[in-house]
Amino acid sequence: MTVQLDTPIDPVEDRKPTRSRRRIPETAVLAAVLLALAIFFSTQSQFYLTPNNLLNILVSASVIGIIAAPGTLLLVAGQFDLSVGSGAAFIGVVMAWGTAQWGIPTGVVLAIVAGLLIGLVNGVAVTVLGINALITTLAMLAILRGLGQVLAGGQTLLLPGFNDLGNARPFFNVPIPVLVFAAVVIITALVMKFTVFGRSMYAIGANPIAARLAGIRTKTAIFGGFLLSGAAVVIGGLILVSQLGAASPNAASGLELSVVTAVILGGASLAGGRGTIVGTLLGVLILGTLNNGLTLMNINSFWQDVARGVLLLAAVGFDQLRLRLTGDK
Amino acid sequence: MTVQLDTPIDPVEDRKPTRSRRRIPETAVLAAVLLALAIFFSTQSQFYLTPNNLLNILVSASVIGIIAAPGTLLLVAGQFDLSVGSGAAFIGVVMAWGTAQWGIPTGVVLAIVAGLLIGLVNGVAVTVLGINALITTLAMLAILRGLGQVLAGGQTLLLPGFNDLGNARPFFNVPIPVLVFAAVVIITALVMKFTVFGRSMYAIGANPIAARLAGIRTKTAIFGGFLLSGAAVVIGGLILVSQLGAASPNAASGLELSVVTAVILGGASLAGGRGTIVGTLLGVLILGTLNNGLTLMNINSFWQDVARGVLLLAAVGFDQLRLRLTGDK
Amino acid sequence: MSQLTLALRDISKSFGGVEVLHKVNLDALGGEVLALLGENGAGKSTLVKILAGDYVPDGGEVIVDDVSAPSLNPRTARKLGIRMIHQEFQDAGALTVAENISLGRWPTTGGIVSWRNLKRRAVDVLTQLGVDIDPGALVSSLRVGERQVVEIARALADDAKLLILDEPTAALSQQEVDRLFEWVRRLRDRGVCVVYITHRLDEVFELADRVQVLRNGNVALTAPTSDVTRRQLVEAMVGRDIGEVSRPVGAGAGAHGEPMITIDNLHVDNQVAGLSLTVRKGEVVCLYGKLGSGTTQVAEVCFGIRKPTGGTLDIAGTAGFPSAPTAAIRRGVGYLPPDRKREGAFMSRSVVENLSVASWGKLAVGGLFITSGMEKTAYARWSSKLGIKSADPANQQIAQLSGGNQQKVMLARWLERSSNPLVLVEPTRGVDVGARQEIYSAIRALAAEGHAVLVVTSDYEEAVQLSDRVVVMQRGQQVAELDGNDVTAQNLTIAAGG
Amino acid sequence: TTSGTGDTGGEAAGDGAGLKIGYISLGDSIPFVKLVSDNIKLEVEASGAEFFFCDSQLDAAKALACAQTFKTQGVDGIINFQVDEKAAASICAAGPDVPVVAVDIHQLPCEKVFVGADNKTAGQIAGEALGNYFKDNFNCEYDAFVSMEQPAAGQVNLDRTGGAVDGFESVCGAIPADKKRSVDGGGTIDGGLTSFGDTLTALTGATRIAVVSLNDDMLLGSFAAADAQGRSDQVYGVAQGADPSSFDNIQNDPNWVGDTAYFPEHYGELAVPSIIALIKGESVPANVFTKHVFINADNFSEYYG
Ligand SMILES: Nc1ncnc2c1ncn2[C@@H]1O[C@H](COP(=O)(O)OP(=O)(O)OP(=O)(O)O)[C@@H](O)[C@H]1O
Ligand SMILES: Nc1ncnc2c1ncn2[C@@H]1O[C@H](COP(=O)(O)OP(=O)(O)OP(=O)(O)O)[C@@H](O)[C@H]1O
Ligand SMILES: [Mg+2]
Ligand SMILES: [Mg+2]
Repeated sequence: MTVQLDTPIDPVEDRKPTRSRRRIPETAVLAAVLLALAIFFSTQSQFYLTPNNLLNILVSASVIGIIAAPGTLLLVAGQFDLSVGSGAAFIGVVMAWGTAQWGIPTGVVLAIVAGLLIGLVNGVAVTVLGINALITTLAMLAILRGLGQVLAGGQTLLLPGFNDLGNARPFFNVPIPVLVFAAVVIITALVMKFTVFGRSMYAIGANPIAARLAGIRTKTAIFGGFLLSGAAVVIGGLILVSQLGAASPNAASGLELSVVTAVILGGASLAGGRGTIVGTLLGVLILGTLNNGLTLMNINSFWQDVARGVLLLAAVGFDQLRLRLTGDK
Repeated sequence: MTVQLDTPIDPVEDRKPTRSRRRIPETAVLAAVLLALAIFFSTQSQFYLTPNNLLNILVSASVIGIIAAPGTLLLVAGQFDLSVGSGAAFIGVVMAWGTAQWGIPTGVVLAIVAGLLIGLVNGVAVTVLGINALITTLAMLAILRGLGQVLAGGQTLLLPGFNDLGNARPFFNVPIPVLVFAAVVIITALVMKFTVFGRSMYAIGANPIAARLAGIRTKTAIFGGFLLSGAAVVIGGLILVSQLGAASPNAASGLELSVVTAVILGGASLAGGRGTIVGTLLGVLILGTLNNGLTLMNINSFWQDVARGVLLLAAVGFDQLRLRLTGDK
Repeated sequence: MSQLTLALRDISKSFGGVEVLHKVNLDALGGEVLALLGENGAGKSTLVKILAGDYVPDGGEVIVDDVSAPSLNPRTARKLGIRMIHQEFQDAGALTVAENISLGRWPTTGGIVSWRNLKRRAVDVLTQLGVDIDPGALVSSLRVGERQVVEIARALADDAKLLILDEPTAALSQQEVDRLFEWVRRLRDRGVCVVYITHRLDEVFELADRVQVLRNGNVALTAPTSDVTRRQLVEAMVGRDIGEVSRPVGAGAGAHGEPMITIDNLHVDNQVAGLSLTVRKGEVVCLYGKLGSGTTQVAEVCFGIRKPTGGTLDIAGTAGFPSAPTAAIRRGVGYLPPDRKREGAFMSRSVVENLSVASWGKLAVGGLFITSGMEKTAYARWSSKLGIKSADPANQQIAQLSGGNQQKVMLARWLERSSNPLVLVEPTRGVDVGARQEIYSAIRALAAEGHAVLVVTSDYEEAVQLSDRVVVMQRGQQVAELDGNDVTAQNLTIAAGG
Repeated sequence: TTSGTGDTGGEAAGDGAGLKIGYISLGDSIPFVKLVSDNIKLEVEASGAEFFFCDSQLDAAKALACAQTFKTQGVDGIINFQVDEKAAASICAAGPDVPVVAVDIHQLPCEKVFVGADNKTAGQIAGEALGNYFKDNFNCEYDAFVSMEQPAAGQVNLDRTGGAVDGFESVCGAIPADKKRSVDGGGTIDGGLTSFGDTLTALTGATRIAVVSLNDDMLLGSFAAADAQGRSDQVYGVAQGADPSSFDNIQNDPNWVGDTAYFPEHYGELAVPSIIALIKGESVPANVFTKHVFINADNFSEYYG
């Protein structure tokens, strides 16, 4: 039972008084990294700091961000959902396919049902059947990719007349995806901090046995987490399909890895019990800024891969440095 | 500290007595799953059970299997290496590029150096800098993919005259990759079971803090794990490039996920401390058989994805069933 | 407040075909403290886990208020007002002290978790327990004793009707024990039923109204405390007579060998201020002090886990602080950590592996190759000496041993390595009376063979029964050094500040 | 090298001075695309224009972000080589209101000029050539017909491999369902190796196997698989692209029947003058096709000397 995944090989670290740790919170370091990146890119490209570009970053980050919110909740409880990428594509295909037959409202209803079904199946497999979340959701990833292809006949399906969700700018010229992103982040942050459900997820992640013995309905809570992830996939999938006006069963490939990267970059621990939405938000924005900034700098896409990797390492390494400096090692 | 990742939301599992568990070992169930798949596929295709096809399965599985061996060792210690896929492609490119300039021997030397460097960098980042293994190796994945592309100029490089490693059949008509696969599996199994290093990896995974206090050089051991992973990537990458007679920087994409799936399917725990090479071997063979059998059945590739996912779930679900039946739940 | 009556009837429970409880009865009545005693592995924890709905019994009945409750689980048990402090901590290290205290029953207003109330509740209960623990600190940053206090605080912060305490005092200082007892008595007087498991017999007479002894999964004795003597209890537990509390034969006598640990003017942050101490070959020195007095830090410095801020250390003639555990081990030091679960045991690994892990390098052929046969040999060397009970040591996970047996394996780990000097922190934590004597004799025997042993303990009787010499610490200061006949329970408690 | 492309006779170097030209790549990790990208970059820079690059990595959503970025950067014209024809409308709407040259994949409604291959036609040429080979040598008798595909490439996949099937059928007649296999090789050389290797097993006993492939990499992988099973003389294939990695096989391997060349390394010479002309408001033809030439051992030196 005394196991941790990504842990301190060095026990001394754990004895550091919490106080000194909290003096520079993890999120402050991430914010500093984000700021440093922003300053760097603004010296490299005159366009980086324009309001339009910053909005672009937010828009591009919104689908990842929306899905990363319940992703954080799940990881905090020691669970994963790797089916989100193919899930979002599948939702899009269901929406376009349903719309083609019965119109937009039915399409949306079908998409919602599909998303909740995904959450349900993942949840049942993990909590009722007791199958490892990684295997469950990797299997689901393959299944949904395949089903999406089958439903779409391997083609991209057009979805006309459903552009507003992805493109309308109802307030202050801010596009709906960004507003939804903000809303999801705020709601999830509140849920995680101020609800029994949210706190239960932390407790489950920190020690599933203790949580169960404390009378927490661990299975129900985790089930809820997968359902929320399914719900976020619906929102993300619909935004994506609305932005593109078309649904491709190949869309959003690799999204699951971006989500996991953002969440972990944001300070959540694979071993559960640690992580915040603010951290994840910063993680999402750092990744978004990296992609955008490197493109603005006109860098060859191969070198972009290299730069992305190096900067990711640097960001986390910087955080480790903070731990050493503030810790009394 | 009392945390487990993919574990028992239901602690009852932990209480199940060892004895009755061992009556049906995990690996026996996996072997049964493999057998069931084999029987199923042999009823579906007359070619499945032919010696040639079985060899095919082994050959196709060999690169994954060779890399999954140290992958098991790492996971048992609670660590990951997700850079193996792009690593293998990169090794191939280095080999082809080096060979084009200075001939095969130099190419091989360069490939070996590159692989050990990969292991070294991963190891340093994880043990010295203390960066989470998942982030480190995800970053490395991007870096190596990018560097491979740069080195190959985005093209597939031909590698003539280096076919033997991948294709020669020195004994009993068995191709070298299968022999290497067998050797790596046997050696790793022995290392894990009968060496202080192997045992240390289990101990580190089970409780990193206790391991350190028991005098195990945890960092050195984990470092060694990453180096071995780098070495396996060299072998896998060279076999791949030899089989193909060409090196593509895009090769082996997704290999890391296949490896993780096989290892976890084989019974290793993401939380470390549990897992065997025999289990991993069965996991690799189950995945290989699935791919091969579904192709033999001439199933549409979309439905293949679906079937792969469903069968993966079924295999793990079956194992859970065993736990319930034998456990005194 | 309504009282709760729980009864267990003919309870049996098996693990892997081995029955560990045989038709056991137990009555828990409101307004009474029931002490549950027994040797390590007798089945005490298993029995109370059934009471708390954690384990499902294989046979028998759980009767709640005269009604059979067939499906008791942690949740329903909780609803009934059953609270349990587990022998193996079940806390959430990644969360704060305050949250651990309210784990599973966060104070809410209108469905919203109130962090203010959460904190207030924590501050309240911690002050009442008289401990200085920051409610905002992460539990993983606490020392083992502090974690024990948090576990207790969790159970006390709640209005329990049945409170089960499984060896709650194993890691506590006398002062904390006193406060705990005060609280327990108050709860009892309010009608709460308390089931109390301990290996400390004086606690039984201090606290319990009734006592029940388990031996090998059977009830060996049930009686009002006033009707039994210590001797009867011990006999019921162990099945034989055990000698009186006494100073070890030959303690402090004669000249000892050369110094193996020499600490001079040690400072560690603000936790240890100017400690000096020498442990020689053939000598057992106890470093005695209450929780938080700095004794553990001294041990950690000797083992290279903690960096000192001043002073010198000499180990076996080589000066210098070890930089890491590996360095300390190379210099011969063996270290038994205070927190078995976190720092000692590999819970998912086998018993023999846990025992031999520190000696792999020694046991292995060429320092590299090892078989489980070699590990079994190592196990065999210690199992009978220390009385380790394991059904299948080569395959059984150590998690499946009783707490006391786990502790013996931890100790054997360093005995097997024949480390010299040995630094043992709370070596008999959770060990039963009989086995404790076995461990003491084993340690004395090692000393007689020329080992130097430093025992860090918060148990004055341990100091009395084990040491040649005792150094007493209080609030980081060295306050007394006692030897010979001056080592008495009374002198020790006075020196340590009550 | 000899140009296999029509000379558009358009703008000369230097004409792009002061212009900003954005280019959305389909995914530089694909060898074919990389050649296109390199040539476009070369030509843009040679023209004196400023080059803005954005890689959409086979993902329409990323292409959308590219278009938005180009809007921010104020490009004067876009060369768009983005994966999904059906997402084009949204991408057009997200980008700046500037002329667009589509490469290989239509980008309606904002596409002013289409440059490059007609994937379907190119596929047909390859399929037809393979059909002719079978007709000439085996009287159109074959044991199996395998199409090596990459469903993840969407429409491009359907057009290229669909065209190849059509082309083959136009010579040898409809392919019976029990002889036909569509195999997902993931578009990569190792994907081709594994999936074709398994397919070969399923085709035990077949000695004349026709293979059409979406690209060179998967056919390279397929041939390697056949080699490994000692069946390289039973497999006859055509691919599309004529990437440098296929040159050796085209010239020396009799079973590698040939390749439809797209001359990706000349795409820039067509696309860049078009976009510059469009930006300057000059009129240009709506379609600038590359020649689709079937390259085999006989005519190889004519095109790649
Ligand atoms: N999960 C388990 N699996 C197998 N055996 C177990 C398990 N838990 C306990 N046992 C066995 O049941 C017996 C009783 O254990 P229990 O923990 O109840 O003892 P205890 O009386 O609490 O001892 P201690 O004083 O050492 O805490 C022991 O032999 C132990 O090895
Ligand atoms: N009646 C007795 N017969 C035999 N031995 C006894 C008796 N009473 C006490 N002892 C011995 O004295 C030791 C201390 O007894 P005591 O009851 O004080 O233990 P304790 O309070 O549980 O120990 P501690 O408080 O030090 O943990 C026991 O370990 C036991 O060996
Ligand atoms: Mg117990
Ligand atoms: Mg006592």
